[in-house]
Amino acid sequence: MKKSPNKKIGYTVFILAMLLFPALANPKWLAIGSTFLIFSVVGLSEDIILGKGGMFNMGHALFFGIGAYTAAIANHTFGIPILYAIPLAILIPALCGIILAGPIIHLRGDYLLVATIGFNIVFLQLVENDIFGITGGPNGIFGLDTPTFLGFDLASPTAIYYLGVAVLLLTFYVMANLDKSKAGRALHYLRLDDLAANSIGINTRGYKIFAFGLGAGIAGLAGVLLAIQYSAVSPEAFNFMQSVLFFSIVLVGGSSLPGILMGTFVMFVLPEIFRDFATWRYFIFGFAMILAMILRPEGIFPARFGKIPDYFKKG
Amino acid sequence: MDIFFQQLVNGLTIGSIFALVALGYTMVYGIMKLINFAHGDLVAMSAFVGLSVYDQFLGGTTNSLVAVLTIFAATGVIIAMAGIILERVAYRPLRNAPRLSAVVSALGASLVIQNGIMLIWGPRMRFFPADILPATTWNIGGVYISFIQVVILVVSLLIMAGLIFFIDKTRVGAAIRATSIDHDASRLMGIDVNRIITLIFVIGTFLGAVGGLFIGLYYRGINFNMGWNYGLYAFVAAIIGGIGNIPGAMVGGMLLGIFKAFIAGYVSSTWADAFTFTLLIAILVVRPTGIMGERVAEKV
Amino acid sequence: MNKKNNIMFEVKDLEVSYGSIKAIKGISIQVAKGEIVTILGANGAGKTTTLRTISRLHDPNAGTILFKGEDITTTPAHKIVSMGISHSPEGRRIFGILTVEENLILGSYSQKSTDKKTLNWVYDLFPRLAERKRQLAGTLSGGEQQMLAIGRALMSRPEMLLLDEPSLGLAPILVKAIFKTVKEIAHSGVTVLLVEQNAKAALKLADRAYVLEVGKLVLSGTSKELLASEKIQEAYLGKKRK
Amino acid sequence: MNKMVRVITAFLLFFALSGASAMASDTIKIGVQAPTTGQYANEGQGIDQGVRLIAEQINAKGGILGKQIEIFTCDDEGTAMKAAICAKDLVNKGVIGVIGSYTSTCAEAAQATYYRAGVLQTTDGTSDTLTEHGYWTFFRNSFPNSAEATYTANYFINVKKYKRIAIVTDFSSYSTGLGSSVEAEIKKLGGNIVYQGKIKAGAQNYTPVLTKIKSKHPDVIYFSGYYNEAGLLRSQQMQLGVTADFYGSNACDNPDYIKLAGKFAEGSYLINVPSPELLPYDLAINFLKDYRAKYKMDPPSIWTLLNIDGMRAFLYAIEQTGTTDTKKLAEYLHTIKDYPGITGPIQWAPDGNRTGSAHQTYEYQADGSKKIIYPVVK
Repeated sequence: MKKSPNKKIGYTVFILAMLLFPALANPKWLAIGSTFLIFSVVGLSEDIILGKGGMFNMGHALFFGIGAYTAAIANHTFGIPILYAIPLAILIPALCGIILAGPIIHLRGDYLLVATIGFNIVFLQLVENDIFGITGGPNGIFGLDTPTFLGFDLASPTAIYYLGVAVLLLTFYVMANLDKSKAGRALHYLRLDDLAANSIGINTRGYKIFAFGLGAGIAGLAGVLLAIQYSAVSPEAFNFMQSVLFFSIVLVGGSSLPGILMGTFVMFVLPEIFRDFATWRYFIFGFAMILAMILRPEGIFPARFGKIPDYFKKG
Repeated sequence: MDIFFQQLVNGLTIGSIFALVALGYTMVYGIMKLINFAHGDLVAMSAFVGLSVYDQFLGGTTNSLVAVLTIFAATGVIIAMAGIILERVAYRPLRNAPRLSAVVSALGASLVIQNGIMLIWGPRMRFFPADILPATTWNIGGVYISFIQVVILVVSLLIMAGLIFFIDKTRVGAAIRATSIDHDASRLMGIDVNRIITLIFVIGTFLGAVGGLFIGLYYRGINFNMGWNYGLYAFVAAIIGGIGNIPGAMVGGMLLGIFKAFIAGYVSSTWADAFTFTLLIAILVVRPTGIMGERVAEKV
Repeated sequence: MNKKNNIMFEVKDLEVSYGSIKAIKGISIQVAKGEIVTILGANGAGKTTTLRTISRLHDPNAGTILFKGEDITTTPAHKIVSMGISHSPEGRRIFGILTVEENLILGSYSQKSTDKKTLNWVYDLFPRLAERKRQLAGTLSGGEQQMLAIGRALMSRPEMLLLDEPSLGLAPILVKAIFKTVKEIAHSGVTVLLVEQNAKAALKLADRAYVLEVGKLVLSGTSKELLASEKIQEAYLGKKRK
Repeated sequence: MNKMVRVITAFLLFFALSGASAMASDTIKIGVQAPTTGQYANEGQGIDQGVRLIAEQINAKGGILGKQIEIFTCDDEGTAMKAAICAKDLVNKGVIGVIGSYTSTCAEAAQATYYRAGVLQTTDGTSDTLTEHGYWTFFRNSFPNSAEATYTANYFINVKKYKRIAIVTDFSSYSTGLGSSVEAEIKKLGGNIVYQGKIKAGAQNYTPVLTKIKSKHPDVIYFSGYYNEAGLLRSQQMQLGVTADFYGSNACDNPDYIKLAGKFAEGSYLINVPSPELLPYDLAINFLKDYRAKYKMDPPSIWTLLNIDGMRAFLYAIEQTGTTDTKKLAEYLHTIKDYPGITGPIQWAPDGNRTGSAHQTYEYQADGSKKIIYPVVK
């Protein structure tokens, strides 16, 4: 990806704004800002599967949840400090992504969508039934240890915010490298035309599973942040509706870095801003989703690598 | 053994409702390749509309065939109109957009309808009066079958038989099948594809409305957010039967109802959802196009 | 151009684009009643787009389409067939999971009911279809599917038939048979506008021809003239320059 | 200009605008954390309305310590994550005490935040886990599940002498918590449990579970869960010809239960602390009268009144100590004895549990009213 000077300025201003934000915001908005960062990371990881890989994954909260629960269980049941649990909370979701994607990856669009919804629902029931007595059942796990790092309380609102910034930047970095890598190009081709990609010798199945694994791992990392932010995990934070949210973030925003950030802003922060409208909020929000898709069917900031002819995108 | 048959009756009753709702999904998918996520919410809405029709115009009328028919007719018309509006507003403008945009639009429409129900009828559970239909229950060798269960089964089967006849044996039915295979080729035959799509939404939402009213009459308590639940299960039923496949949706609905009843009855109610969705995934892995095969044209 | 005074169908200055790509850059075509006219050109020349635009599956950017003196440029696609233009599309586009007869009956959807006489006429033209009328169309062989596509288009009793690449992917013997039937159809009074890559066969069949290259008309004339033209021989008939 | 820059400007504007709203003012701020929308909207709105009624009455008399009471309501929608956000939101608004939430799950999800901020919390949540943390900010205004479980088990085994007991719960923390406590207590007394299973709240169709239960021939079905499911279970139970007695736990106590169960409500039972209309105290009678006058309806259930009692105790402590320092208020609250509440005398154990128990068993009558059948009123 070539960066125009404008784009460079854009990213610099954005990163500066992100860094300065805690100075401006009151605690409530700082908390929302942190969740915004976490959801952006999840949105980006969903983009690897849905946007870049072209696989209709509507169960992404599953991997987010596995990451959060891994960290929570490691801390709560086994007494491992949350920060040390991070590698596990990336590896386990990534493995789950690879194992679960294996048998369903050949499914066409909507069938894959339904299968991933299915995984999400099965996961939720496992957690709600307190499987192995470690998930805390319907309540979830409360009162996780607050991690400290070099003497800083990482669960303080400002610390969790900057932790979010760090993870978001890390994810940016991973995504930028992915775009340049062989895997990124392979994903690009196979999304354009699966059969053609296969016939020119791209191992489509392997790369699709890779995309699931990578996306799941990043989502797992974001899950740890959520667990730290709330000092708690709870089943309904990872239910199917949450997967719908991540799915919509990618599509409303568009499959690009600014797109995902915009998508997260529109799908998560705006409803928080209009919280006071309580009962009307989601009614209007639904209309906004329809309108957004009619006006910008490819998202607010669509992907811009290469021109994709229209006839590729249907079906 | 009576327990077995009781579970069968339970399963067939809820299965009929799943089947009615699944037909709406499968028909819309067949024609537009779109998962109409708002369908379940229209089903929920029909229960509320039906209740309002009863309260406003028929208050106190009980056990009357006329009253019941009025509820079904009025609700059917209102919900079918809502279906037409849904298609015009949320789906038609996206007909040529990428597939996933329409999915998001459908999710948005679902939010609109669900919260619209809440704004109009409130967030509390509402109740169908118990005496719209006779509360008769028969005990056949230890198997309890209520009047409403018989009504649900018989009416559902009649409606589905009628639908199959319409689709398979009439000119318009053939046009519907043709449109679900190939829009452009259908246009070349002189078929007004927009009109067929509108017709599909009318039929699909009408069937959903019948399902929604059955939910209200059978379970009596209705909630603004109950549509998702029925929608999801009905959609699973449509997938099991092979999406786009009309008899498949019916069989899928019935099978899902019976499967859920037997799982809850013989295995574990605690794990019912996990079993259901594991079964769904297993079916997809083994037979990616559902057990009866999909009726959707391959991409050309 | 003996029938020129009797123009039935006319395309004037047609321009069509897909997104930002211009597929047709201003072409004009005339067809007289009873004629067989063919449009020749390589892959991507815009032949199919021209036919699809006539059937209104595509919107033109500019230009007019006249049929029997009536402007049909903005007529919706599903009304074109009842005006007398029927289109057997590229790739046949038969309804694979419907039976052969159901396909044919759909061909007469624009009529209020299916005319038995027309059905028998189509079965006479293509006896193979009669043998297989209860079979699912998807199970037919390529040649049979092509017959079905043409037969289906005839079911609406069209005055003009648009034929898109009927020879595509067929064995030479089948191509011959199909073209023979097309001639028969034309003799029965149906005007034919044929799009073909198989220039030799098409020119033998047609009265006149147009040649398209990347969206532009480069040549037109009677079949005889074109068959004799060196350019055509070189580009489309595979003959080396001497 | 780059699009990115425009996006950022928009971000900053939004945050800046929403930032500067929290200002110090001279009121006593009380938060309400309740599910005013969603599945339990009915109960959540009851709590909110009740709290606002009390605040209005006190403000009309000149407030407390010369200050007016200001109420902030946050809708937790009955979900734990929303509750966590609500907790932060209310703390940021500067409340000194929070009334709510209705469900144990939401109360628990918010608990740690209130504790860290030193904000008092009073909830009707009955889950035993609520008091396990020993937060000094926490005051339960209802009686814990363990108390109800002991009562229920004793009543089933020693009074009714049931031989075959079926226990049904849903997936919520309240329901599974109470269900397993009852199960443990029954086993302790040597009772025989023939079935236990979970139903999914909101699923409506419970006939498969009930048919399974039928095959176990229980003489009693106990459901620890919420009123909607209880009503459906009861009516489907009767339609299936299952003749066992039906008992609902405290959260089944809601008029909607009767509407759903219809004519089958008659003869079913409920175990709970007294319902509003059965409270003998003048305070209760007056409160109900005022509530009716203002809102033209009855409070949805006893839970509204229990929460109101929590609020009244908080205000009483402020009045008595003359301070809004929550640490001092908490200390004072732990010392009060037999403070006259709407729902009976109030005192708190050091862990925040309301001590005592007032559980009773009711039988629904044909007219939808409830009759106390145990303990026998003298």
